Amino acid sequence: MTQLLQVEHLSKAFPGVQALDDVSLVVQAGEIHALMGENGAGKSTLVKILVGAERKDQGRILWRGQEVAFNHPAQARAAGIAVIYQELALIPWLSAAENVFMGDLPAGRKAGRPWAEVDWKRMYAQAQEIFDRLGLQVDPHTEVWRLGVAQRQLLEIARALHRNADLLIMDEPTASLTERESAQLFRILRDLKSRGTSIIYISHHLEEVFALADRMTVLRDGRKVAETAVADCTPDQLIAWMVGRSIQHRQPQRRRAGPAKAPDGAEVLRVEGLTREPAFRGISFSLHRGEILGIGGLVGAGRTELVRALFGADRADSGRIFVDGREVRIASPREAIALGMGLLTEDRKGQGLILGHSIEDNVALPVLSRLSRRGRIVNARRSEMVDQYIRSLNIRTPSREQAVGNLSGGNQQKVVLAKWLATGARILIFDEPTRGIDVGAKEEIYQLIEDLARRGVAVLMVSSELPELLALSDRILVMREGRLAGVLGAAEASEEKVMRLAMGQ
Amino acid sequence: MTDSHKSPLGTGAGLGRTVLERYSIALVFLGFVVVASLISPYFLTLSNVQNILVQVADVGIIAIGQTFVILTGGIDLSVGSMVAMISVLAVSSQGYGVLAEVAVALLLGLAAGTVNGLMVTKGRVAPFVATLAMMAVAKGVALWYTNGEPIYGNNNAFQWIGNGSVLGIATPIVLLVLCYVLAQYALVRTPMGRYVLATGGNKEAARLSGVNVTFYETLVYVLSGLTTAIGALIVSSRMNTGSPIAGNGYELDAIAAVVIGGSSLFGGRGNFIGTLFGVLILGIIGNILNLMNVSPYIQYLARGIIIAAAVLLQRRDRQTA
Amino acid sequence: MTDSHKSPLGTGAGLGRTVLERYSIALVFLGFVVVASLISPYFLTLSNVQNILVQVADVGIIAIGQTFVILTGGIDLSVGSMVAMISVLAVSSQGYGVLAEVAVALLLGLAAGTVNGLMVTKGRVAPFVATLAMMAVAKGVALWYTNGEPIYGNNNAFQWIGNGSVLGIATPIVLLVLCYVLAQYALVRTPMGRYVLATGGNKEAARLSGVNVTFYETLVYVLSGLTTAIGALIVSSRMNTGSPIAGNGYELDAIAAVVIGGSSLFGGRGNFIGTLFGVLILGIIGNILNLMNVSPYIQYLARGIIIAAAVLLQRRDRQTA
Amino acid sequence: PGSLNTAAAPKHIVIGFSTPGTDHGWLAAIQRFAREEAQKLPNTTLIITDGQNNPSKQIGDVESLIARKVDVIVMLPADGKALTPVAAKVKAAGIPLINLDRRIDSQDYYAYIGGDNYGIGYAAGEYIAQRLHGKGNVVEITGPAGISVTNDRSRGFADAIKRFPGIKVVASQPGDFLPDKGMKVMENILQAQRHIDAVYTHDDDMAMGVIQAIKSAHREKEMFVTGVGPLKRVMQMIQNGEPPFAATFDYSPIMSASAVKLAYLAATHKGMSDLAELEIPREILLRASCITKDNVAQFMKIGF
Ligand SMILES: Nc1ncnc2c1ncn2[C@@H]1O[C@H](COP(=O)(O)OP(=O)(O)OP(=O)(O)O)[C@@H](O)[C@H]1O
Ligand SMILES: Nc1ncnc2c1ncn2[C@@H]1O[C@H](COP(=O)(O)OP(=O)(O)OP(=O)(O)O)[C@@H](O)[C@H]1O
Ligand SMILES: [Mg+2]
Ligand SMILES: [Mg+2]
Repeated sequence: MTQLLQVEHLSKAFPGVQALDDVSLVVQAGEIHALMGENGAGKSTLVKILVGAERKDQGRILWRGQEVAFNHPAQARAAGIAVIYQELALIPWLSAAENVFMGDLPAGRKAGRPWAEVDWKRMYAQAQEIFDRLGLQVDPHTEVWRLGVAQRQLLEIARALHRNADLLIMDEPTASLTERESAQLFRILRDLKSRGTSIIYISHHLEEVFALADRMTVLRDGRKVAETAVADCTPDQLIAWMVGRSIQHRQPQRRRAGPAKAPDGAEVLRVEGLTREPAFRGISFSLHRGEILGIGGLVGAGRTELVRALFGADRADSGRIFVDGREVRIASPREAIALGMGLLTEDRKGQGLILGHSIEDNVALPVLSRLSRRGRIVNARRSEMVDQYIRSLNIRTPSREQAVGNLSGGNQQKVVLAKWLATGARILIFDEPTRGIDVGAKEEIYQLIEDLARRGVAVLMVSSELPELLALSDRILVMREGRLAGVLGAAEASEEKVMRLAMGQ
Repeated sequence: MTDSHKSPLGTGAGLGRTVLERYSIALVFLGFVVVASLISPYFLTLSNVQNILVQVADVGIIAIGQTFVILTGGIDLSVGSMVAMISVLAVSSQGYGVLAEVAVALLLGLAAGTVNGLMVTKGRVAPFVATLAMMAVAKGVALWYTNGEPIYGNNNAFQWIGNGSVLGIATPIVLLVLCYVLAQYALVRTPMGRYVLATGGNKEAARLSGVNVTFYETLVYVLSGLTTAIGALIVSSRMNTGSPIAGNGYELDAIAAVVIGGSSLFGGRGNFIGTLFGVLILGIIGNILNLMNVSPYIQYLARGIIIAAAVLLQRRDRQTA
Repeated sequence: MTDSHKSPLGTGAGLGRTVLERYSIALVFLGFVVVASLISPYFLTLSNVQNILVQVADVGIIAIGQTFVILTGGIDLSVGSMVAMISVLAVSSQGYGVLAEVAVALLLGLAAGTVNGLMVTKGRVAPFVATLAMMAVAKGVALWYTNGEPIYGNNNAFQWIGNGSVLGIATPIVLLVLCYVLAQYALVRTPMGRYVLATGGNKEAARLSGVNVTFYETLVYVLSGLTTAIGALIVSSRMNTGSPIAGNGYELDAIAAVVIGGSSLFGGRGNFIGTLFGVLILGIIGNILNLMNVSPYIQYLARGIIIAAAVLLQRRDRQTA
Repeated sequence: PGSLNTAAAPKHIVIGFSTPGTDHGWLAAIQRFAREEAQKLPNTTLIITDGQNNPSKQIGDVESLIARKVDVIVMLPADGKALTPVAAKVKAAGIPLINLDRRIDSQDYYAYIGGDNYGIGYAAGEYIAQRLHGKGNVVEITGPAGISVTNDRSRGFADAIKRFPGIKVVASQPGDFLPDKGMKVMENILQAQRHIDAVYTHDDDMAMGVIQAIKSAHREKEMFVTGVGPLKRVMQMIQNGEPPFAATFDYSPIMSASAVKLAYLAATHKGMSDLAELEIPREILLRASCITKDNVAQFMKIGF
């Protein structure tokens, strides 16, 4: 095998953070190389430096044996490197197809001249082709703002695939995908590999890495701690490298075994015939004190829309909602919060966080009035609360004053979590709570959710990760095409049963 | 973007679709025309329609550059003062012939636009401040060069730009239509237009996708300088004067037209058909108030209320700038 | 927001931190003071410093409301015309005593601000257009009510606002300081301030966090109306006249001060200390150019160049508005 | 003998000149004439400030001049009433104030010199009415709404034509002293008015745009235009009999030169040598002469 990419002694510091510290790695032609590490270990930073989206402090990068220093992502692309960024980099007001081809829109006649027209026909046709290959059921003309997070993620993948690159870098491509889409993606990646394409693959799903990758590099706190063939490594060993101590890796174990019908706690939330066309219709269920109710389904099944409507973020067309047995009208998130509800959104960048603001401001936002005395924010109380969450969720940051936009993806997710934990809501709705969260932290978050339930909080959890859905839920609602396809008790639920309901077989 | 759940606007690839999306402003425009022609019998005469089109030509063309700038999320406050600067410097070069006048105008516009663009992209100065500075500088140059006094034209060829005609249609109207066709084509048909929209829609995403955002963000200010130069040529030629106070307040008119036309001041959304309707609506308001001889005091009131109404009448979800 | 990876600004909780973050504009300001006092021996005299502070008081206070509006990502173009409207209507009520004048001013400001706010939030009109309409309407009301003639004041108590003093300090200066202290306090120490910032930073995220974004977005325009009323009282009192042309161009000065002070026109970033420095820098530029006897034409040039320089000299990563 | 004895001027004189703005043709000429005059005066510095058409900015300017301790201040107010309080401050600082053109509303001036805006309007009204033999359609293009210049010129005009019931003002619209705005407004009016006999404009500079609109419509034979200036260019057209310009009225910015000269005399405690008085007169009101083809030659030298 030939060495396609060599990274030598790469270092990069941000104010207060040594993101990369003397990292070296080699990617062979035609291999799938996994890049592993905890949240904030420096994986995304490494990727950005490779393609010239971020400047390095020190080190060399060799591409096909030649030293390169890309100043701009366009140069990396021209050299044959395609990237899927972790933070979805799409332009909301342009069409899906245009986003796929952004940066090198195909010119038709008079190509090369500034007034040459975009070859729309070819562009839409090619986009459609890639979408089909990926199983992305989206009209290429659709503007991106209309798409859900999972669809956007697939769109990012489509964008990287069409480039026919020699090196494909994927930063957590499956974070928002359900197993079906992931499986589709893996087929494509194996196919690409067999045709000689190299892939750098970043993921917090260890199973994926062991199933897919040939070799891996492990980062911890910006330093390389291991580079090995996947075959020579076990999950436990990998985790030990990542977190710096050894903990047991296990598939999330089934923790609960409640019966399907009558959970013990009092009913806190009941939904009857909730409908919002075209996303979902006739949804009825109830949620009890101390219960964890999972919602499963395929991408686009309407789960996100359902919980948004429940929370008053969107208006429902019809249906009734009861809290503590009393019927309520929830016209805005404010009213939902007043009723003791909280919603962790799946789109953390667009809806969950104010990226330019500090961790402190973000976490304290929903509880400011509680942190105030006589109309004045008690700074000490606020700082103490925020620091406590930074510690307990292990948010990697130089200080609580860091802008959340500067945090790694996983740490951003933890900030959103902290924000909703701080509200002390009685009904917590989590939409994909562990998206982009590393193994160690995931375990902690599961613990946290269970603790919440134990303390009597009613939890509604949308998740595309079947193991986590199965492990945590007392009951699982499965949605298909906007309808309730079925309810499974923890005892009877299995991956296969959920998938069946979700796919309508 | 905080408003990611609002509906998109006018970035449509197909023209048909764009017209449909612009439906509401077109309807508002038609409403204006109907009301105006009911109010004044002179309004819908051929000569008055020509008159309106000629009158809006300068601001209309300047609004094209402004639209490009606003599509990237910027703003160009300097266009009004630039009209004054270009007007006096172009006319003062009339001794070298009409081509020299045109060349001076275009070069000045391009130069000032380039400075604006570089201040914004390389200097990282907020567009508002960068072009505010240019506004003061251009005004200073115009006044200082002329000592505050106008330069009268003596070149008949030059007058053709503002007062001549092509196949019976007044030259400013021809220029106006030509510029709009070109701009809309560039926006919806060429990569350049899509990249400008992308830059305004999400600069970081565009950059990561390999769009040279620095280039396109600079380019829009250069284009604004260019269209301002054309606008300045039209006014100067129409007055046959290089006036250091020409273009007073044009920046506000141009920006208002763009925003009334549905473009978002946050960038990424908008098109030229909307801007053109915005320009026409503003032109009609001025025309009809003059035709009706409305008292100047009431004119201010009326203009304010009409502008608010024009925008309120448009489909609601449009308005998020 | 495309600039999500830029460092945050002025959202700091602690005052110490805020001052540090504003370091660069404070430095630029100090630079100006040093240069100005070297250039002109009159600059650093007590009377001239008082003079500058009194002169900037009206725009300075108006810039507070403007800052609030800009923090939410909006803009208020109507403040200049509102000064005119409030000026004539307040002074015309002088027959009922100074309290009536003050009450009329404040009520008018609040009312006009409320209309602006509701147009933006309930009417979904772009802030630029909504306040542009109000700009025309307010000017129309001022002219129409007075028939274009100023109303001369005859109430001595009223003059105290602009020309009196408290413990030896001119009243406008006292008001200026008071308003800034209150505003900065509200911004960094009260939930209201944080909600305003959050609304500007990411409206959807703020809404989903339970912030009543409609309320706060309306509120900032109301506050802008209020500070404009205070500014209008100061000008009118200083002129002892209700003038329908008072406040001409204040909107541009106020917005410029806010942006020079480091607030982003996209919302979510900024603070009042920056705005105050912006106001003072603009005030010093005008003052020193006058003291130095620079020709008015060159003053335009100089002002433009100095504004650009002031912003270029600030730490770079600040400039993304 | 010259009007002014400059032989023994020992002291250095600083004259502050506060203008309401400098960007418009007439105001631009005001500052030019003032500057030219100051250059002729011995040991004299002239400081010109620009109020940017904003009375409160101008108050600040005057305060700056007081702080600068100038010897004498010439003030052309943006608005006479609005600048009245600051005139009191000038007086309190012991600085003589020469009030130029727009009157302040108190006695706090040392001397006043200015044109007669009401008189201009009145004279224009009479001229137009007489030339039309008391019958015809007249259009008025005014200055910006809300300033005293516009109000006075309109009122004088209205009062003059009141006596001629056959004169109809068919349109009165603001051109804001801007040539391009004047042109556009006139173009619109021409659309609505099928027959116009005369156009009374408040300003020569703006009138240049107005006549451009008339010429483009090929209606220059139908009507005549009057202005206020006198702009040299306008006087040339009057002299050459180029339609449609028929007359303009003297409101020459050269009055600023006189004001500077008065300021110099005030600062040096002198009188006008052509008068017997020890000090300069308190008030000088300039004549609103009508400039037509007949007398245009003699006005050429005060044109701008
Ligand atoms: N622009 C920036 N400014 C300051 N710090 C930054 C910036 N970008 C990244 N960092 C910091 O650098 C470190 C590495 O971040 P990086 O995004 O590379 O982590 P990661 O390994 O991709 O984590 P995750 O799995 O959560 O995505 C983090 O501590 C992060 O906070
Ligand atoms: N604005 C829209 N226009 C058209 N279709 C939409 C729009 N918004 C959502 N949809 C569709 O509505 C359905 C429900 O989407 P939603 O995001 O709620 O699904 P989900 O189950 O949460 O899946 P995921 O979030 O994993 O994508 C999807 O089919 C989606 O494509
Ligand atoms: Mg990452
Ligand atoms: Mg979802």
